[in-house]
Amino acid sequence: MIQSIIEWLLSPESWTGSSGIATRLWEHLLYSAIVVVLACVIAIPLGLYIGHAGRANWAVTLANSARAVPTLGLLFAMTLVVGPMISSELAFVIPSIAVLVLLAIPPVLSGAYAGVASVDPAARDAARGVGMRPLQVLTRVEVPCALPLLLSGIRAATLQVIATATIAAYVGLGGLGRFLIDGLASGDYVRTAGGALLVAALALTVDGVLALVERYAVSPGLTGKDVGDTAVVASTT
Amino acid sequence: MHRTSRSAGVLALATAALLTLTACGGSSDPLSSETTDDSTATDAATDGGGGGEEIVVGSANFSESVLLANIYAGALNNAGVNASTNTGIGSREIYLNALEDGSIDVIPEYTGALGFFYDPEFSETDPQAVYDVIQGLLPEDFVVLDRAEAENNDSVVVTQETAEEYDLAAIPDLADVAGELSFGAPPEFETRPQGLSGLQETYGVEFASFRPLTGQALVQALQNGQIDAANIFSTDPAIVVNDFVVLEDTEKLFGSQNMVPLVRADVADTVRDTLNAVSAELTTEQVTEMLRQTDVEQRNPEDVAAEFLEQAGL
Amino acid sequence: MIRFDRVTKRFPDGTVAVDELDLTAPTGKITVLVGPSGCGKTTSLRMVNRMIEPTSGAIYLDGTDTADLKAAEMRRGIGYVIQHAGLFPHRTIVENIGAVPTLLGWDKKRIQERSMELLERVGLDPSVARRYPSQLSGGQQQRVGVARALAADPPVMLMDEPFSAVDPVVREQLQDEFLRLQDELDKTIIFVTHDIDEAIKMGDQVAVLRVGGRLAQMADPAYLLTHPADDFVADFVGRDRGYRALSFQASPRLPLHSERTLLMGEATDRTDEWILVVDDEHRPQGWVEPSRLSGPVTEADLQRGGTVARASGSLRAALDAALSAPSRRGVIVDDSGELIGTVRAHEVLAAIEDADRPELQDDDQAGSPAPDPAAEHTPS
Amino acid sequence: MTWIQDNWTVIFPLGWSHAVLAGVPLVIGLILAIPLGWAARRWRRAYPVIVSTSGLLYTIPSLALFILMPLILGTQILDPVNVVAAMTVYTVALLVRTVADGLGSVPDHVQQAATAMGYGGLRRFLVVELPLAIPVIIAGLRVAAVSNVSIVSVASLIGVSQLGDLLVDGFNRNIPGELLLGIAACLALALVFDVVITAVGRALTPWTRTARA
Repeated sequence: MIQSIIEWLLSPESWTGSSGIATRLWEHLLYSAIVVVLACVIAIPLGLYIGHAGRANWAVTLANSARAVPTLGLLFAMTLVVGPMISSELAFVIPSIAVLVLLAIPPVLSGAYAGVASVDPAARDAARGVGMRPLQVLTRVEVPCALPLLLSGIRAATLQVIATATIAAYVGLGGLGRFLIDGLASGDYVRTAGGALLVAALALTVDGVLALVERYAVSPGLTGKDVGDTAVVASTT
Repeated sequence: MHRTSRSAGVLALATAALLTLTACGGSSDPLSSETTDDSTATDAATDGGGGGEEIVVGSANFSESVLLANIYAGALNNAGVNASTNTGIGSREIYLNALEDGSIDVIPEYTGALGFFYDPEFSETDPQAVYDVIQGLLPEDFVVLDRAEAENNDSVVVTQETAEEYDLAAIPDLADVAGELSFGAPPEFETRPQGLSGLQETYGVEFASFRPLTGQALVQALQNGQIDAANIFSTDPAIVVNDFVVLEDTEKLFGSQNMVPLVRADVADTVRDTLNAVSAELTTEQVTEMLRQTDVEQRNPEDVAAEFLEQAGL
Repeated sequence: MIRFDRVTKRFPDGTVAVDELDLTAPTGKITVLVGPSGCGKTTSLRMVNRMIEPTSGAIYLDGTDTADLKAAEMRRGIGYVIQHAGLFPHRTIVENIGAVPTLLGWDKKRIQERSMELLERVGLDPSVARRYPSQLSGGQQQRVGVARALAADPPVMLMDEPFSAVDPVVREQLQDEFLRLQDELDKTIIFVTHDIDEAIKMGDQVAVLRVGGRLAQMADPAYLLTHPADDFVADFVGRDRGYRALSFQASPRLPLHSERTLLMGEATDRTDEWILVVDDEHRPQGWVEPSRLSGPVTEADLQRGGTVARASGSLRAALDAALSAPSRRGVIVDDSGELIGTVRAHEVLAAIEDADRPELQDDDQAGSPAPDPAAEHTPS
Repeated sequence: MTWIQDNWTVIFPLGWSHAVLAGVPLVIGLILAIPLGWAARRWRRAYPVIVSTSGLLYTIPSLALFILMPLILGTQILDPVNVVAAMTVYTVALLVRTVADGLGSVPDHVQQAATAMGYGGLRRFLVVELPLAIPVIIAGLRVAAVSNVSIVSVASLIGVSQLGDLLVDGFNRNIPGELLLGIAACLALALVFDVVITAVGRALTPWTRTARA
């Protein structure tokens, strides 16, 4: 079994072609990137606003309880409802992307919210006191200080999206999930296991890259010596 | 850095092993009770009764298979054999494994499909010949009972508009135009011998792209034009409802697909008489009508099966 | 000069934090706002740089109504120091100090030079420049906070309990250093504290506020201690105020007695009396009891319990020197620390009795709003 | 919607299976996570290793884990044990970090006081540290419960029956009512789990209530 998986992973034929690993990997990465970017575009401003203004906390609660909605059900519902409205190839992509965005919003939102809310009130007060305008307070003090929590929220969301995008293959999305779903349908466990390994490897790689980004983006003044605290799981959010 | 990652790996393995062990041991109790509860619950609709080993009837993940499983189980229960269903298991590749390992005892099958499954070179098309040949192909512990007259074949369908646009009536008509068309089917169609490769070898039909889809997504995609042709079962009421055109399988690529109960040899004697009686009653028209009731009228497959059995006196 | 003109702040929930406050903080002086929690002192301070907008009334900054200024730009011209320093945790110490100059668009080199200059000015080692706030102690952070407020050399500073989050020893150091700094800088400062001792120490004038944001009394510290306007102020100023008021009364010419001294390392034959030990420059080192001495005086023999008062210091210091000395003879030194003589407690008390108490001002009736001494003294 | 009227009672047997498949792993996962979390606190170097390993387990797609479990465990492919084992892996992955952080949240002075009073290692852990870590652990358990209820529905794709069947069947037969019922039942179940866990947590930590009152 393990040997066949390695053979499958190493064989050039599995990598090439429109349903080869290279294409699937690229699709997976592309979809995940689109999803995370969309989720960030929606959730970061919202989270920053909620954390900054200390208002509309219910939105965070709402987003968090939305995590209980079964992804599979949401995926099916979205496909049945949204699918017929779109006549192009996008009909396979948009419902899945939409569901994954919904999935990615809660961690990013709570990350952004908790990040801003955790900014030392004295620092925020001082920022106004030295004469920063509201936008300057946000961009020069609140966002940089919120960065550790915000980025860990984004990392958690990214991991979740990469892992969950596989299920979307059931409703026709491309990506590495195809190996799982198609492997399952045709009883080809080698493809399934190989696909799972690829997904995990992709998740780890992306997480590693994000960890590097975090290291460069976050001021050492905030991380201090707590280097061990950089690996983040969804549970923190 | 190096050392940390290696020890992390070792620890991951150890953790996984530990989990695995405890998960097995620790959970056996609640689960066995869960299984019983589940099956009695599914039985509740049919008048379960009779003693002996419980027979589990499995099904694939499409409506007709679920319906047939309910008919089989209902008939067995009516005949005093304790039977339950485990429906929606998945594709043939999966449920045959389940039959093999004893998770299920009976599964509704199709003659030609079994032939193709066990012999990629399988070439019989005549219903009786197919039935006869597969007897010899099956693994030792599997037995097929009598085949029904009812048949549900794989089919290639297109929308009315596509049929008109390209002047399509039979699969060979696709040969020249398939290069411009996309094709949708359940994922396993891509690798099955009578799937994409069969279409190409038998008819020289090679589609521009393949889109793996199941269930409603497949029907919807064809309807909305995201795919141009689809592999849908010939008994699927969606064909009638949506006015799809079934392209004639002139070369009998999909062979004969009579409905047939595939059972484990160890339960064959218990279920033979009852299920043979069911197969004797099943016609394609009846199955199509029952599927219309479950999929279009959204009736419960259990109820539809019970009605059929009552009418048939089973 | 900062002038509050009938300033009221009513919060949305109906509580009145500041009620019709009239108050002037004179140029170049430290005006302390002190009072129990809920007296509106911080609210009053924060209304100056419009961190909080007044509900009614106006605050004038050198004659200009602050409501007419753009809040953010105005704040850049007002130094602001708060309790927990409020340093930006993601910026280095120099970047923190350079915050306002950066906002003002100074060029980088100038910001850098100015920041380093201030770092030294507030008593920090230049090596901390590249560190982050979390790597500094509370006291150090507070110094950075002061440096940041001074960076653009604003004429006005607002200080909100700047030293209350550090331990007493460090607090005293910071207070002393800040007073020294203020001597050079002559900023116009409003200083908020809940600690009456700090108020008395730091303030050129002290405004005592009562709960509900009403001014109870405004006076210079000595006057406040000797003439509390009412029970509330008296109670707030607290016990020992008679004794503490002595801090503000310079010693008159006290009858000094010459003291027999012993140099370090010398031996003596006398056995009965305490002897003062001095160093080569005649600076007092401590007392010794000759009966316990078995040879030349060493460090270990010294009894260091007594305090030392300057001749130019306060009566309080002189009295304390007398009370704390084991010989009961208070050691008095000149400004360079050289011994000039000793004084006895009863002699200090006699001097106190002869001295004048600060005079009661005519219009200062208990319970009525305090007059504005600053308005009389400072032409604006 | 007539489908719901005619068939809504199916949610009970399916919901019960769902609850078992999601709930049993919570219990096993917690039992496993406590010693692991303790180890992560006890040995400083173990913390990053344990935490990143559990993070790594969480990146395995649920579907893949379900499919591959029979190969790892040697179980039958339709055996619910596969799902329970896979869900246990996720639960542990989520809870180890929570337990470690929860134990870390116990104030130093409390631990020192306990040690000074003569509580030994294991006893101190069971009597002092673990109870004080309960609020944090409960919070983690709530996240794990919600996540489990959602993930378990995927098991329908491998033929293990629970509320996810309603999703798959509703989708395949185009019965929006059935799909909706499945989603609603999952949400309701998640809510039940949340309420139960919160109640248990509250019962176990009476001191937090008096503190708040």
